[in-house]
Amino acid sequence: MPTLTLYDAIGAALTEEMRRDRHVIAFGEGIATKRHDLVAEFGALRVRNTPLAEGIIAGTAVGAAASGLRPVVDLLFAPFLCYAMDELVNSAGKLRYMSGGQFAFPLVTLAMTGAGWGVGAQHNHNVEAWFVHSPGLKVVMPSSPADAKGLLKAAIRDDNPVLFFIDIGLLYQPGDGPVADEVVPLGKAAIAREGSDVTLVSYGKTVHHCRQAAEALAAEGISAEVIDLRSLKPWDAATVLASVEKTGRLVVVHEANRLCGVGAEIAAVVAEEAFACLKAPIVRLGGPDAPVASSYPLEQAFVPQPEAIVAAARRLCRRQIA
Amino acid sequence: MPTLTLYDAIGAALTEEMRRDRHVIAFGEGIATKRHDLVAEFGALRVRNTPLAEGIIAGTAVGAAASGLRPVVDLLFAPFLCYAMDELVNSAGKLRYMSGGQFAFPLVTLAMTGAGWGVGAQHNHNVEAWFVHSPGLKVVMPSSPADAKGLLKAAIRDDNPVLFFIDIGLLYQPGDGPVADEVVPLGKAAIAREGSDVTLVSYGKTVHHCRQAAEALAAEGISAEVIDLRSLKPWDAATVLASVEKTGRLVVVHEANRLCGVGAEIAAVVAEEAFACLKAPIVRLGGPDAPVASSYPLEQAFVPQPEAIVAAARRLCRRQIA
Amino acid sequence: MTPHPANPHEIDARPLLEQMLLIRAYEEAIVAGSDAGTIPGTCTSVGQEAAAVGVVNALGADDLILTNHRSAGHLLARGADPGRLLAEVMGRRDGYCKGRSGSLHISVKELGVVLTSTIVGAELSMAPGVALSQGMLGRPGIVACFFGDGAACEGSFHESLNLAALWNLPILYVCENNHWQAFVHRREAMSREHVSEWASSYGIPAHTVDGNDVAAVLAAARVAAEQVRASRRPYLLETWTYRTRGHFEPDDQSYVDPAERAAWLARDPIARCRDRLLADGALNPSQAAAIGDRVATRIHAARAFAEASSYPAADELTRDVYA
Amino acid sequence: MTPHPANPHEIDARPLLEQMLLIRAYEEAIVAGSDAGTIPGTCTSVGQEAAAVGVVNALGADDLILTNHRSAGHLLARGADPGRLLAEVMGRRDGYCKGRSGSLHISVKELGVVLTSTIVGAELSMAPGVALSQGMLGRPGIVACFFGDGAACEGSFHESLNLAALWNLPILYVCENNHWQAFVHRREAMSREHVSEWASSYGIPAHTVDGNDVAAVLAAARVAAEQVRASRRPYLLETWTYRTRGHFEPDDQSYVDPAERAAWLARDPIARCRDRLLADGALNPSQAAAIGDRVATRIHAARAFAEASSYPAADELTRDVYA
Ligand SMILES: Cc1ncc(C[n+]2csc(CCOP(=O)(O)OP(=O)(O)O)c2C)c(N)n1
Ligand SMILES: Cc1ncc(C[n+]2csc(CCOP(=O)(O)OP(=O)(O)O)c2C)c(N)n1
Ligand SMILES: [Mg+2]
Ligand SMILES: [Mg+2]
Repeated sequence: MPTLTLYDAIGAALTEEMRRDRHVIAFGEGIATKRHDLVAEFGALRVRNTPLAEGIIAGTAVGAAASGLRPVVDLLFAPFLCYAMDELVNSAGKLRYMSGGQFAFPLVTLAMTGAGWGVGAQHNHNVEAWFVHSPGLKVVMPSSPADAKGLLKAAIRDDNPVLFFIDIGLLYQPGDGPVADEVVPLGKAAIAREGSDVTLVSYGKTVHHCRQAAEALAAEGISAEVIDLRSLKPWDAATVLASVEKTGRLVVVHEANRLCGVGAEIAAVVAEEAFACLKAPIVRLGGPDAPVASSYPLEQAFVPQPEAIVAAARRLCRRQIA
Repeated sequence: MPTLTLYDAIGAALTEEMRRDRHVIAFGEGIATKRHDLVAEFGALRVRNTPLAEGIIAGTAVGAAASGLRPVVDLLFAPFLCYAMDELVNSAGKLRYMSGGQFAFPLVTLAMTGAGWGVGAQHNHNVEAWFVHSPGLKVVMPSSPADAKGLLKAAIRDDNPVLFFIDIGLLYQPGDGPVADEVVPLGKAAIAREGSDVTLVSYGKTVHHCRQAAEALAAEGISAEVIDLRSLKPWDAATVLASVEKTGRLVVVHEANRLCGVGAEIAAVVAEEAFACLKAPIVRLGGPDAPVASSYPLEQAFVPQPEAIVAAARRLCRRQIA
Repeated sequence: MTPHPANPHEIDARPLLEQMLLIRAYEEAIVAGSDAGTIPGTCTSVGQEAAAVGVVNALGADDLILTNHRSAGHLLARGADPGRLLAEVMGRRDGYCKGRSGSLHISVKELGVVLTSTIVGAELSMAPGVALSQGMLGRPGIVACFFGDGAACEGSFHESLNLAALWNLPILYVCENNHWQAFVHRREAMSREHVSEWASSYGIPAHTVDGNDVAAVLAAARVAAEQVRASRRPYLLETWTYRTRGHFEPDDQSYVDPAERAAWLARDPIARCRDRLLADGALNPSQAAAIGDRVATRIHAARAFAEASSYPAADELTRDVYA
Repeated sequence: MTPHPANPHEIDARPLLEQMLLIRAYEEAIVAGSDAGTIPGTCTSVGQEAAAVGVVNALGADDLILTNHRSAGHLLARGADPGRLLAEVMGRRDGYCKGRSGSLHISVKELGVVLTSTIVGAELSMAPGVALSQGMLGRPGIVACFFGDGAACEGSFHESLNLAALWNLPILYVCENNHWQAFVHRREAMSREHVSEWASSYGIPAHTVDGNDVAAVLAAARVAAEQVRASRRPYLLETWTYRTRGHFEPDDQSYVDPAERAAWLARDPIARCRDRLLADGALNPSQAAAIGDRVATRIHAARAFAEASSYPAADELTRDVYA
């Protein structure tokens, strides 16, 4: 299998899907500059640079999606989505329902986020939960190049607007090459590691922190199951519940602010639907309620690290219910 | 005590605070038209109509707040906040931290939302959880005229940006008149009704649904405690936890989409911190993952109604833990 | 070569008059129902009928329309069924959007009225994408994007016009400058008198026309639409008109300058059109009465249709959210 | 009555040259550190020093500045300490923002550099509020808002200029048109050549100046600032310049037209200024060398200061989030 980065995987998915379907187009601030191989293959109309204006990029994607094209737009960094919220939330997310089903919005929005480049809170802000909370939108965030490729292919083929978040910290780390044409279905989690004592649920870069934690826990005799959500909406409640039914213990981990994050949703669903199986409190590890600092040590400290995951899992496994 | 509506209460709070502090100003699309009594008293510079452009309204508030004024801006309906997300989230919420504490942003944003007027999902979308999830912002949503007045006064005096959500359905319902000059501190919940068997936590109009449910439950011999959060960030975890420690059962209710809503946060905190006291699963009742329809029966069906709350509470109280 | 007369004097205004009367009667029925508490309030376009009818009649069947909250004129001039519209306003299942939209965001895809949004400025943000599809998928129609003077103050106006000019998108921007942005007069909101002044700075040809003269609007819109069709580039037409009722029913308009309103009421587009037709002899009083009767009959039937339509069932709450 | 000469020929450019050299040396130190992996990459303003220095030197101590990600010139010309700047870029506790900002959003309130944001267009959205405070609190200073040609494509440009014109806000808008919007050339992004063309349609006086001629920029900025001060109304000055390094270090600029870049390199603002001073006899080679030495010494000290500064402690993670 070839080795490629998540950045390459996105390029590969775009290439394959643009070959497969002439309705797929891509535009954004610099996408034609950065992905000139796409321009070379598909032409300057299907792969375009745009003015620096996220609102009209997203709005144009919404209009185009409703009328026959399948746009992929690169909005660069997640905080810039703030300029495109109306288009994504009020238009793409709602106009299908509000029109009685007259329109569909097959569009994909790419945005990077997360620690790794020390660029501060206006580039690094994990806002995926906003879109999980908003109706009519799907949300994915892969943790590997293979998943990135497969999920992007699925997202492009999906008839709904998909927010595709890219963890900056993973962008240039090489990984296993995905199989050509393999599609990773939206809404399906992956069991990254099997285990029986505690379930660690995560997505994005903290999946790797969970894996590392699981290894450390194994050395202590604690068997941790690691679930990589991959899709945040729809999210794979069945896989998570099945795991918690087995382990009785849950730690949810993500880089985004804990408050009303995806972890809150998972904890709440488990507290409702798998209550009887729980042997210990549900623990969430997430970013603090603070913007992310640019300074390297603070940026790193923002992200739940393996040690904290190990400590939380250990606490749960040692605890006896009163 | 005089009787006044929530709309009047907001006017009263603005009047008192503008009298108290000459730095308080108010602007927005039509605020000077609708609140001409404020213009009459404070002049056309302190109370102004603006162009129809939420981004610059919010941005101007941010700039003014950082440089000595205390703006209150009326952005009308919550979905219009989509046009002001950058200003609220990236500027107001982050620039204090990112600048090393050089600036403060004492500003208040008013926005209406919720069922009641049949105006559909582009006017009625409860997005308060977005701002709870975003750092640097405070969020309130009162359920009565008295709280609206007291919370708005506190919000205006607070040195942080406060998102003030107004439940449309409550706007013109008369209520007890608040005491002049009474301030309701941010971050303090109210126990709307005491009880011992189950805790019902809510905010906005569904607080009233919880009260009605509590009455119906009382008739069945179930004693429900009703907590009105009032502030969603900071939220009063101590009061909620103390109640759940007493009752052992929790139903969280709100109109906003369940997924990653404020209810998810509350459920998750309780599942972590009061786990040992829980006698039953935590139940969340919230809006579905759908835009709100304009059609009256669908609009009403979107909101958790007293009957559903009664049913959920009854289920929890009848249930024995295996 | 223009297929239609672009000279107002050569236009047969009789069908236009009938459309305007239909719009007026439809909105008056809503106002009456809203006063009576039987129909939800709406944003009416009373006083602006010529602006809608003139432009929509300049469009072809292939052309697409984006509109906003104040859309009755665009929809009816395009041929929408007043019964299905009223059913929509009343939240009934036979409405064009199954009752989910209500009055503020009615789209009728089968008539080419697409992606209506009540977010002021959203039509501007979506129009380029619709026009892009037209071009890339080889469809002949142009895109007419209706928006208000208020929408022109949103950032999306700037972003949209810049992109349309840059990408050569076939968009006929139609700004209905009705002097009001809800409860704010355009003077309190715009640094300029005319939205057309803003268009020119993108290199987009622009023109302001008397929006209360239906023949003048139609003529100007034909010129504009032909130019968009021929050049595949944007054009901005500003219809200078006035919202003579309130922003949203009910509205006592206590904030409106009575003299300004009176001056515009004296220029009512329907009265002007009818008086001119009668004066020209193109219409006689009994023909005028017959038009009035036809319109009344249609609105009556529309009300009956809408009232007979039931509310959506509870399972509609979450249907059509995802494709 | 202008307190300073507005005629470029009367301007003493020697201190301006020194400021430009300081900016260049500071950014070259960052580039070297970034290549070596010891300093994070930044958005340099190499090639644009005259645009920053010319405008900032036209401002008074009471005036406030809003800037963006490409701010080294504005900060240093305003008198910021290169050591504290470098400490900030390196994420150290002695940086102006305690290391939390890094290079992209450095504010220095004590120097009147407020609310720097790296969200392109955010400076435009915040400037009216800062100017409003100046007016309502009776402060004399005007507000200079620096932004790029890319920011001019954001909707906030339109909203900001419309409001500033409407509310008579004392804002000197300064568009540094450096031909690039990250990896996109302005030709691919703007329907017009000049941002100043857009300003005129709001009734805002606007002027484009050769941004690589520091004396010309200073002269034009004095005229502009005086006009804002006297009229209490906005003005837009466009400095026509070029980003001769990449968008963000490192950047191989493979996408840049070498001929265009070469033409602009030949117009390097520092070389032009120095050559003119030398030719005019206003500077002799040994004075020029002395300036170079002073600059080198300051940058050397700055680096030492920044490197000696420690990283913030872990408890800084959540400090200063709320007031
Ligand atoms: C983004 C947004 N802001 C505010 C509103 C509330 N609102 C609805 S219509 C309207 C006035 C719109 O003015 P204009 O664009 O001139 O259109 P008109 O109503 O005059 O036809 C306002 C403020 C809205 N729907 N969307
Ligand atoms: C809203 C937003 N979109 C995109 C970016 C990424 N970005 C940073 S600088 C830049 C280019 C800005 O161009 P311009 O405004 O001309 O300023 P310049 O960098 O040329 O000085 C871009 C696209 C951003 N920071 N913010
Ligand atoms: Mg209007
Ligand atoms: Mg630029």
